[in-house]
Amino acid sequence: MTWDASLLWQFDILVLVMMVICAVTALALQGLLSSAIVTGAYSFLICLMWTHMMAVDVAFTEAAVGAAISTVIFLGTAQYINRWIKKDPPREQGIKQLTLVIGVICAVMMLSATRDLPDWADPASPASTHLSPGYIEQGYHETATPNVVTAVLADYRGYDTMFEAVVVFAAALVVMVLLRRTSHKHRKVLHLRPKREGRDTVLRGAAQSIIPVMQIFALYVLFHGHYSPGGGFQGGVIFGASFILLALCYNLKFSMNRFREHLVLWCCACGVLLYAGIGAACLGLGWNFLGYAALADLLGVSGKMARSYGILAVEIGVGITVMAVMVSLYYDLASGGDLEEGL
Amino acid sequence: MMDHAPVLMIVLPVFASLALTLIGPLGHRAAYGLLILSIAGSLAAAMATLVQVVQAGRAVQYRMGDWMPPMGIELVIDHLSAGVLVMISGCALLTAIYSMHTARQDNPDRLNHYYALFALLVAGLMGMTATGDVFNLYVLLEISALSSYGLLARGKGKAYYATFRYLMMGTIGASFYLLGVGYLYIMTGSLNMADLSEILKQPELGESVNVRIGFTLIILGVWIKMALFPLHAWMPNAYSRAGTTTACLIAPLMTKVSVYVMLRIMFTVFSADYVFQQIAWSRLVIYVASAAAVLGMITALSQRDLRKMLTYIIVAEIGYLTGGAWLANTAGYTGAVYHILADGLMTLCLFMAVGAIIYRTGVSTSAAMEGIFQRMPVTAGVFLIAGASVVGIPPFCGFFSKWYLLQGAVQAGEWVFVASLVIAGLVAATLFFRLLEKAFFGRLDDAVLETGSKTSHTAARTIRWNEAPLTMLLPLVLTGAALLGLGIYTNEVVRYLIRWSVPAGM
Amino acid sequence: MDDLFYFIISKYNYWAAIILLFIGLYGMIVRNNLMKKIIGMVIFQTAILLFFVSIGVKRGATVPILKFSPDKQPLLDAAAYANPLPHVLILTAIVVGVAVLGVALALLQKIQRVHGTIEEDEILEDMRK
Amino acid sequence: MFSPAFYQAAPVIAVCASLGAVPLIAASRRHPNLREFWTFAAAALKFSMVLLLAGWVLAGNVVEVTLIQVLPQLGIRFKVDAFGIVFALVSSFLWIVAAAYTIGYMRSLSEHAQTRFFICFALALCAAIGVAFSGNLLTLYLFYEMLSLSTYPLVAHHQDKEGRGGARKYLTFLLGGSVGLVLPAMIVLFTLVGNLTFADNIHTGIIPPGTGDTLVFCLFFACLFGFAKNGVMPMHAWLPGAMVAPTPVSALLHAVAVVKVGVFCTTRVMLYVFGTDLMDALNLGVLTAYIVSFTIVTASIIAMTRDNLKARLAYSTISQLSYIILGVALLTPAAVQGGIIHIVNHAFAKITLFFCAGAVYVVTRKKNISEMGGLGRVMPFTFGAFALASLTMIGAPPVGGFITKWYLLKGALDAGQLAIILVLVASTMLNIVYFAPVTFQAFFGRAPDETTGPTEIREAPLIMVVPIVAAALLSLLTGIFPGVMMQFVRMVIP
Repeated sequence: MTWDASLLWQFDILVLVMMVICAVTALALQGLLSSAIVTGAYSFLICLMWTHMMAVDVAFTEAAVGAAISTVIFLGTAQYINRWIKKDPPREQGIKQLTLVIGVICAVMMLSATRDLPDWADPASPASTHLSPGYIEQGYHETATPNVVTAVLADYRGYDTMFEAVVVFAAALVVMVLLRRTSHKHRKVLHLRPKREGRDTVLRGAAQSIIPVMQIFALYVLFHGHYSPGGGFQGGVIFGASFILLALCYNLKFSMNRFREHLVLWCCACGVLLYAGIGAACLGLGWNFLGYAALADLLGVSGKMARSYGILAVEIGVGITVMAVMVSLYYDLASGGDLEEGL
Repeated sequence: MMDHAPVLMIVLPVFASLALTLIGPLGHRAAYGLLILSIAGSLAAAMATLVQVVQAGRAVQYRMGDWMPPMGIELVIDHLSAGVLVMISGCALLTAIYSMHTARQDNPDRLNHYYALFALLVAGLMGMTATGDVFNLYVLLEISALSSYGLLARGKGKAYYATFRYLMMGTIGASFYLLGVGYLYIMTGSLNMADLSEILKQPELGESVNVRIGFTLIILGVWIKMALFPLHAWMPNAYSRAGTTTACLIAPLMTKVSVYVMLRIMFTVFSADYVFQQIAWSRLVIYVASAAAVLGMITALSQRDLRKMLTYIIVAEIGYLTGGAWLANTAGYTGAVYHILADGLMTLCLFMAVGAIIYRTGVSTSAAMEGIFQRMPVTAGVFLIAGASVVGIPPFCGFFSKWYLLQGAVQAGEWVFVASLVIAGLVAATLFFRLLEKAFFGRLDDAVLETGSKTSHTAARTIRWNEAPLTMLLPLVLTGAALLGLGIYTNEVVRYLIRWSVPAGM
Repeated sequence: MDDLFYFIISKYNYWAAIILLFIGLYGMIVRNNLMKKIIGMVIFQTAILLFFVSIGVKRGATVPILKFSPDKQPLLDAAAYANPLPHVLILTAIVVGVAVLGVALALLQKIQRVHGTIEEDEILEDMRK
Repeated sequence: MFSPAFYQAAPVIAVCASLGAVPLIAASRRHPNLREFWTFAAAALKFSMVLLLAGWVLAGNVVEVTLIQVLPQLGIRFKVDAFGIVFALVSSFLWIVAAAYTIGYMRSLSEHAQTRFFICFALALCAAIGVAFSGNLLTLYLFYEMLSLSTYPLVAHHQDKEGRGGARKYLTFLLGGSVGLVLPAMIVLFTLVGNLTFADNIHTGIIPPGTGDTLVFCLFFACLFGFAKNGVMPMHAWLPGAMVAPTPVSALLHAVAVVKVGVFCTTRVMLYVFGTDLMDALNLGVLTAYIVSFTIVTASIIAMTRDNLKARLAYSTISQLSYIILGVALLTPAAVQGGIIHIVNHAFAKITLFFCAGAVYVVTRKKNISEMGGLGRVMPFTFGAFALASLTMIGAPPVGGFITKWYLLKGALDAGQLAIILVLVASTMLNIVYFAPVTFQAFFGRAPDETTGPTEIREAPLIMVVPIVAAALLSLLTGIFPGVMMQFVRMVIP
């Protein structure tokens, strides 16, 4: 039993302890704004953890989605709710203790059961030996995509990914249907959102210089997903974040003039449509759904290159959808649905 | 096209929902037509698959992107899932036709977004039923869950909090499922159901405590999603506060599909002897199920609000289904699977009838039933049929599922379950009898009472005929007919569909 | 001693995941404030994701992006790369998570509008009225 | 004279005749005469079918048809044998009589919702014949439930408070018995035996040998009390309550169709599922005999205390029904024959009695016996028929009831049950005590108040008198020529 020091366990344990602390704090704090911030910190810590676990794509996504977007929509919501929570009422206490006890028991059981789990980072564990070698060894020959994660995501398990795009699309739709409902009486609305006169120029200048870079970087992440960490999600989220930044530094109207609501919704649908359309096209060409190899004769390339191009195309679709959905979520949640004024 | 039917029945609604979002304000007629068209297409595809499966006598497989499982994702449609798929798309189609008036009533604005979510929900449920991959099942579970949150939250003001609780419980359930999948993955390294069951046959995995934890987590998650008795608290408010169309769509299908998932996990991923020999819970689960059946019905009896009453009836029916599945014999399994189809239809029928009554009377308490036989005879008739089916009166399908369940319970010697089934049946009889009595006698206010005997001969009340519109009546009558048809052709259903899917080791 | 050390080293990830899981679950079920419930939900989900990613780690393996030898040949040694499959699943799960989060927050805003509070007990009182 | 294939179809036609009439009746609800015509047509068709089948069965054949296979080894199955024919003949014939009477009654009282009334009437008859011809327990159960449901609107016809109370009690007892007791028993039986087809003779039964005694006991009593229509105490309470229904309903359904269906089901199960051998071996027969004897006596005593005529008739029905079960339970050939033949005798007599009660009500709006003094002098036919019918109840010659009593006593002697003989004698005395005064009052008593003197009270309308007299004469004929029916009975048990 030798231990490979390449995994800095001291570092891991440090981060994990900090994560636990963050989690407890986020739940314990009385102020909702602060607990939202702490949750963001928690996300960043888990990004560190994942980077260190060689899961760069995941860390990338978590950084963009979990740390950035989640925090922003948390803060956006915090404008419309009571920011300070009151102590839990006494009647809850009994249930609290009961839940606590049950939870602790289950936790102890599961903790003790980890004894039989395969050792962490054990190359001989079934998970590492059963399927994944197949992906790593054949993936390049079959899809010409060095980034195995991208290959698996968009091709081997492309069906999952399509529905993943559908999930975010559905989320945007639900949020819109919920908040943008025309006929509701604004009873007991809290408007804690700041007035936007006299925005300081520093922010605007920063935005002006950062946003173009962000967008170019987003496109790079999207199109270079075959060879480097990244892909549809990450690119899409970053691109969407650029618009959110615009709205933050100027104001909601400013960014909505550049990216109107119905266009946003249209993009949400179009991205998924692109993805599913490609799948259906393959089906029309006599292959199975999402069998990109069908595109080979269409594009006049070999089967594996066709798959590579197919991956790129669906990644673009995912990118468009995710970008639009993030923007749409921000628009609706940060403005409380009236699209008057954002965070 | 024929061999692409498995995927078509899932993606057609997806395309429909996209189109519904894109075409924007083409008016509700277009949206309505588009929705019906897509779901009818998916029903046709499901029928085609069913025919394929029955003719071939084995499961139909469809490889996504031409990847060999377990590397890629595959759809596996066997006799069990084919039947459930037809049930889902059929119920969805009927609801879609039914929704013409009620959907517009509940959604003055954004009707086509509402319909888009409707289609997404159907797609999610179909996908859950058709898939052969445990993680893919999770994704589709979330799709159906998300769209159902959206649909349910379209209800009246109190619906928001109810939906929030549903969201919390639903997320817990789904996450438990996901964690369970994680445990299975770490122990086996696979996600494909067939592959998993192959690997799980190894004896050392059979003993492994972590596999057991995985199984427990998955089953627990599914139980939360299907609102088994102690975990059902989220359901009644969420369903009873929803709009009529939403209730008609979600109430019959969500819980039934969760039950289907439970059967899949129990008997396809794991095996009968793993579940019943190595996990020795059956007795306990059957007690829980019996409690669910009895308490659910009794709570239903104590409800004023019609929809809430029906929701508690669902809780009881879930008890029937769970008990049947855990009886560990063929009759019980047959009863459970047959009851998935039967109860789907019954619940749909009841919710549609109640929806029609509420649509006409505007009252949602049981007072709405008064004098229904005179005012809405057709609706009342169908309601009577559905009620008789729930009580278990031949020749409606409810009787036969109860027949199989009781037979299984007697064979397994589970007298508690027998008793609970009988008691639940009696309570249900009381419940529907009270409603139908109201419907038959109307209000007997004192003006009639004190002159009761004299007026009795000329008591012909002239209540005006006020039947529901045709688009609501047609699906209603069709469902009622389906209840009868399914009952009469029980033997065929059992012989051509259910017998094939009885797991080995029973 | 060395065994114990090795045992801790080879399991602490799972422990952290399970502890976080139950912290999140506790927040979801017990906290009275709906916002706190949502935060608990986020923690709960990320704990599961952490568990999944821990599955994919391999000692001495690097990120699952193929390296190329000078003559443009990819080096295809499975042991050299981390297991990509959990990463894919988690990508999906993260996005699902943010979708659910968005819906939950939207509901939260509506609840504030309708009931004027996001404390569970006050909402229940408001509904009883 | 017809091909056997025809006889295969005949029972189906007989059952579905009234079913087919339902849409026609519903369609012609605007034209009462047409509507009544359909009723009669269906009744005639049904009766002729049953008559043909009777001839065919008499020739020694048994018709067996399986319609649809709803479950493996279990289908909707018809079987026409002598036992079924006896009941089918009675009920299908009495439908015609009752239909005529009903029309008179409903029209002269201008009742509401007559169409619904006739529809449910037809459905109920369909169910009754279905029970008579059913070939296995499932079919029996199916039609039994159908009868319960289709008679509910009839009992609740008036849609007033007491109607609701009576109907509620009615359905509670019937559904409670069938869903709560018979259904589980049936399923246990199915798991024991593997099918539910009735045995071919009354001896063997279908219960496999070696079944636990306790289980058999439970099953048996589940069936005895589960078929609550048979009015065995304590499951009798619905019967008086259901008398709120219009008199034709009480007449046909609660004197003939419903209660007889209950008794028929009980005896069918006793004879063709458990079989006399098994009942003998476990002494189930004796036990049942004592249970029903208790019912007989108690019901008769209660009947004496009732002043409302229909209520008194109801309690007499309860006790008379138990005669039938008593006969079968004694298990000796003579007793069984007596029991079965009493189905016929009691049917004719009791329908006459109810018709008379209805006629009196139509003419005088009087329900209580104490008010009926002197009516016999103005309504001679009605009360003459009443007297004749009450003789049957009492069991005096020359009417049919005498035959019953004779066979029952003979059977009891064969069985050596002296207690039972005492019960029979006692109940006869009681019958005299509570039937004789009615007739006496009517003919010799004086009207309570002369204001509504006999002057303006006439005999009931013709369309009611004719059925009354017909039914009364029939009950006389069954007494004088018992052979007609007895030959069927002898085919059941020689």
